[in-house]
Amino acid sequence: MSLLRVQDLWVRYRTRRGVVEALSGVSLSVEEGEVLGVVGESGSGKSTLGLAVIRLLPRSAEVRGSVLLNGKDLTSLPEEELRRIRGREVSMVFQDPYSSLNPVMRIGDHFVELMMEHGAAATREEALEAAGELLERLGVPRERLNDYPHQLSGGQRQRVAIGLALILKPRLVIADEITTALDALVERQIIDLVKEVKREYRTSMLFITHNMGLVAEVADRVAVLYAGKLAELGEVREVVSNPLHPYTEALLRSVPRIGGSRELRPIPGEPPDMRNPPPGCRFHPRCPLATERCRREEPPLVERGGRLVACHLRS
Amino acid sequence: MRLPRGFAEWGLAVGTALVALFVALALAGESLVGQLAVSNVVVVDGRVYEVPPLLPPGSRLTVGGRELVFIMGTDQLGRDVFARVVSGARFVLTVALLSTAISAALGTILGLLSGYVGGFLDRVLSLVMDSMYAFPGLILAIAIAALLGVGVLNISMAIAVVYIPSYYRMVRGVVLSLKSAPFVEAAVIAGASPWSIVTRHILPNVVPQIVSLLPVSFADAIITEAGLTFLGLGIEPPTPDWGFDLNKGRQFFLAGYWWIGVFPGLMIILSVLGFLLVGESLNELLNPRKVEA
Amino acid sequence: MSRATSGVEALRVEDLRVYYPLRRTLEEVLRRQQRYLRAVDGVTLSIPEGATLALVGESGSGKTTVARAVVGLVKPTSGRILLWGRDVSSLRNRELREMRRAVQMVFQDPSVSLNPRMRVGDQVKYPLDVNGIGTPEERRAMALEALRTVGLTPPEEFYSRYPHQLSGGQRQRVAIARAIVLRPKLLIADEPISNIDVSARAQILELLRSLRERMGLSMLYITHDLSSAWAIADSVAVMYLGKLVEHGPVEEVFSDPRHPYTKALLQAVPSLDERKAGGEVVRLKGEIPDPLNMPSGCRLHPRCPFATERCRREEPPAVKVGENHWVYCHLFA
Amino acid sequence: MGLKEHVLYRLALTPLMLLVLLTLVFFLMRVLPGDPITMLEGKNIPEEVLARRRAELGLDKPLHVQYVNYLYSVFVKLDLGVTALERIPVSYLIATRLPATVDLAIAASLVAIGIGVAMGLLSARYEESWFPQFARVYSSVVYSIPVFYLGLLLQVGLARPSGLPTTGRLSPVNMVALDSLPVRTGFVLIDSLANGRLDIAADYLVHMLLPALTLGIYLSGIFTRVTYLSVSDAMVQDYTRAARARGIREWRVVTRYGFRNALIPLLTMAGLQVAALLGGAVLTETTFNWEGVGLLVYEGILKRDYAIVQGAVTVYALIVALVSLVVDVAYTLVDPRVRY
Repeated sequence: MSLLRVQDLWVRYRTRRGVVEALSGVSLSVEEGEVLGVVGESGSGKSTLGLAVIRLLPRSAEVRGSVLLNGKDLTSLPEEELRRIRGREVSMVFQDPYSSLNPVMRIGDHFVELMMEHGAAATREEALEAAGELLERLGVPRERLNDYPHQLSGGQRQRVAIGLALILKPRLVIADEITTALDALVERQIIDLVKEVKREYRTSMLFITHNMGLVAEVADRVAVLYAGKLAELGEVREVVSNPLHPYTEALLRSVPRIGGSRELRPIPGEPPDMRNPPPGCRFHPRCPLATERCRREEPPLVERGGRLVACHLRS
Repeated sequence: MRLPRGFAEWGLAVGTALVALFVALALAGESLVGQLAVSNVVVVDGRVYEVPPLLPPGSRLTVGGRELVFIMGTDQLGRDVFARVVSGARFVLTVALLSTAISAALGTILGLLSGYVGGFLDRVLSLVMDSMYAFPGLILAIAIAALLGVGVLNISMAIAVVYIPSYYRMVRGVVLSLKSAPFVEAAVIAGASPWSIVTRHILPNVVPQIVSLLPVSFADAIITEAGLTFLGLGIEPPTPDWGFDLNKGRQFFLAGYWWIGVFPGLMIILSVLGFLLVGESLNELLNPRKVEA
Repeated sequence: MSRATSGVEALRVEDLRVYYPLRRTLEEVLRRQQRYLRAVDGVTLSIPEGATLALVGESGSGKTTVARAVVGLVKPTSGRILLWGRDVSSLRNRELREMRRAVQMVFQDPSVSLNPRMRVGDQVKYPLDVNGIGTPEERRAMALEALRTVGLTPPEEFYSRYPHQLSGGQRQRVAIARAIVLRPKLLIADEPISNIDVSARAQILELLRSLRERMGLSMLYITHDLSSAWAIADSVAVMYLGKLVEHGPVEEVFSDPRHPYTKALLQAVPSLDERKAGGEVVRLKGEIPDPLNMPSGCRLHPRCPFATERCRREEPPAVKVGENHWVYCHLFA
Repeated sequence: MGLKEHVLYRLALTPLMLLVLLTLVFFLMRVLPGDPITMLEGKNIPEEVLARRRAELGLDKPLHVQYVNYLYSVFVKLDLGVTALERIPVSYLIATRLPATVDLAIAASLVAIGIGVAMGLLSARYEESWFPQFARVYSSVVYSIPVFYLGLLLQVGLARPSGLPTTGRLSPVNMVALDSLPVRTGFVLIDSLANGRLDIAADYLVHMLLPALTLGIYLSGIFTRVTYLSVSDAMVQDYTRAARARGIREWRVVTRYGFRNALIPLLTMAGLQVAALLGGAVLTETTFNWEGVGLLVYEGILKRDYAIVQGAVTVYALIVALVSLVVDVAYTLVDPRVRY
């Protein structure tokens, strides 16, 4: 049984300017000890997916489908039971380390609160001891426990956020663009850290990013989202070296590779307006290979050589 | 038509209705109720009748074959409370309009100057404005109103002085943040003159903020006006005015003649509420606070 | 891909320093002391006419301050800025205005670099208005032309829209149209793709590149994204804490980086390819220090795995390591 | 700058602010028509009497001399002058009246903060219930009620049925008794308790109930509104979402993440409400005949007694400066990021 199983997940937001279809029937799974990369541009629904799994979507969101964690459906769990699962069985690291820690609480108190709330520590001292130990392994000096978030650098804050997500040893960690707000060298440090965590803790992860290169470095499998739908899903190495979906291919080619060709091959056009997504294949207005059929019919998600792809040209 | 949803839409609906009512009263109220607002004398077919004072609400009086109804009763001088309440809208709304216009205009000009020119001028103006802002405005208004004496313009000026700093601070703040905004810097790089930058880039972005402050400061002006006239300042009897009538009614309150004061007070509340609701709802509808998607 | 250049320098920055005075404490006031934030501390670089220089560095490196000094938004504390051989500080009135007009800038975030209450077309037309170029009809026609040039077609349709009705990529195109409408000769692009969506990034880069060809622009391209520098620049200069650490032709610097900082930066880029075996791995310790507590000697020394006693004491000199390739590091001296 | 330097800086700014306000009031009162003598004794007093009285008060000198003299006496001699008619030192008058206003202001603040914080917290906690809407309607309606009207309504609705006193600070008996107490600070509560007169203290509290409620409810509108807005602002921040993702209990999220961070804007607002509080106090004191500085300044203005008005303005300015200093220091307690 998969650790996480997302089945036919639909999410819509009601906004003043209309209904936005953020996710339209996405299904995927994360196995024990596996890192699943989720790649897409803004508006693809990748962050919505992360928030839907841990059920933190804004109230304006309508959710259909199921999210099974270890067989329990999180979408229908009572609030109090869900609360006990959050942090202990599934945790999340957010994009901006500058705003994801409570500015008026010391680092140590974040850990104490979390551990006492979940009964993982009996005393303050016990919690601080465990937190100090973990932080040192994550490259943050123990003394930082006494500091407030603003006294830490961005990289240290993100390490703390990762520490908070790991300390209760959850089965699944959702990482939502965790390096986007960081500078290049700090980003590298965090990537290295994530790889190390993956090796040492064997934690399963939903690794959300817009950067294919990042996924190639840390993930085992990758799910490519386009306009709220799954375009392609498979082993990272295979997807990167031999993309099946034209969108995946275009995305890979649009980023210049240092040392490679200096020619730029942008994806033409604009991402779709999700209040009114295009009919048929959602990528067809930007796809160089689109046919009449792509304009009319939605392509089904089919298996091709151990991979899933939603494209008429591949079925 | 659908029913309004949420606080903002309901607020806008109720507020607009109230504002419309009071604007209508201010424009036409006096002509609707005639002389009874300022005197207790009714003339029917050339004959003069005096209305007795302190009639309770709902009293009926037959004079010269005509039946008069005093739905809000009569005051200590026999004047129709309803008529006074209805025609009282004009004075207070005029004062609120005038004072808001004066404070908005002066505050904006000073704020623009201070924010854009900066330097010593900014320091001095800021010190003066901040001192006034922190100081109890009502006391300043009382002092000015007491010194200037009665009259629409005088009381308006007294109130305006209190609210100039609010506009000044807001405008100055916006100008300071706009001054370093990339689109203003782009204009500088393109070679734009300060005048062009102020008129084409800064003012158009300041105006909406001023406009959003207007209804609420209008509501504040009504309250302040009522406070001043309640203290007997700025108004000359027998001009109908809610604050003034409330003060007169106050002496009869505990004696049981509650209607003289209660109705003008209600009018103050409803008119303030109207403008307040319009202002707050509009702000919320036009600048929805971000909801993370 | 080095393109032919006329030998004239479009831009030359000589020993540029930009210091910001810090708010003084009471003690400092009494002692008549003044501390400075040294945002740019002695930077020299040049762009041959028609060439593109990528200025790369992390946040806090001072790269944006260099750009702002070049366009005149900040006053240099010392040093010279020469445009086509002429010192900007020696120019007056008309000459200065004309020189400024020839240098335009594209900002980082198109959602704040456009006036939210001005129609897109009017924003593009605005530089023409303030410079009194042509008749109103001609200006409108030129603005429409600029919109067409940046790929916003049909331009008439985009002319009357407001920025919030456009996507991030489209807004950046508007900002580019506004920058080119005066037909500048030098374009400063300050992180033009870092605040827009992935799929629009390559579009904007491609647009900048085609404009450069079509209009014969010289360009200062500022970025923290090395792969975009690779795609667009002829040469690259790397900054750290207000100083240059290395500069040279893009191919050479990226294939054979010399400075430890440049190496670390290049190795930090997430890669689609499996990490190649061999080659030394350079990882820097810690993070950029607070610029108010600038390290002595070489500014990288507290983080550099190769730092020696000398690095702590002495500022590294410029060392020539190849044709037009310089590195500021004691390891090569 | 350190905290100490900031405090010094603020203190240095206070005289400047005072100067601005005094200058404003001074010229307003002199430039505009009317003066205390004609106000007090009518317009028909003989010319030479008028001249003599004016000379006594220094009003015969040129305006700029009066101005300089006035500033000299305030800033250098620390003397607020005497009243025009009875020639009572203004500082004495204010000293006897100030405790009443301070008591009223503190009590009203407690009422306002209590109502505001409770409403704001409940709204944030039960965001999906009817309560937030109720709190918003409450705050708008309360904001719209003129404080004197509220006072009258409470007098009729609450005091008449329950027999609570509607005017004054003490029953006449206790007024006399208070004067004969050995320990005097001017603060009735302190004095009566220090002298073991619990009955006087109780009498005072009973008298204060209505004015404090009036002023407190009036201010609770804006407190409710700002608490609600700042708490719900903090509730949509990343750190709040992150806390929920960690499974922190909702009440804890509301208090330690929402409210704790809302304290920062709340403090700013509270500091600015001092002006509204003192202004509202004038009307409240008038309504309830509560003999504080508000009533004093109101009478001073009507009598055009320059000295009283200027003296009161000085005291108000000092209070405002003191409060903003306290607010600044409180920032460092509430927000660890603030370092002056």
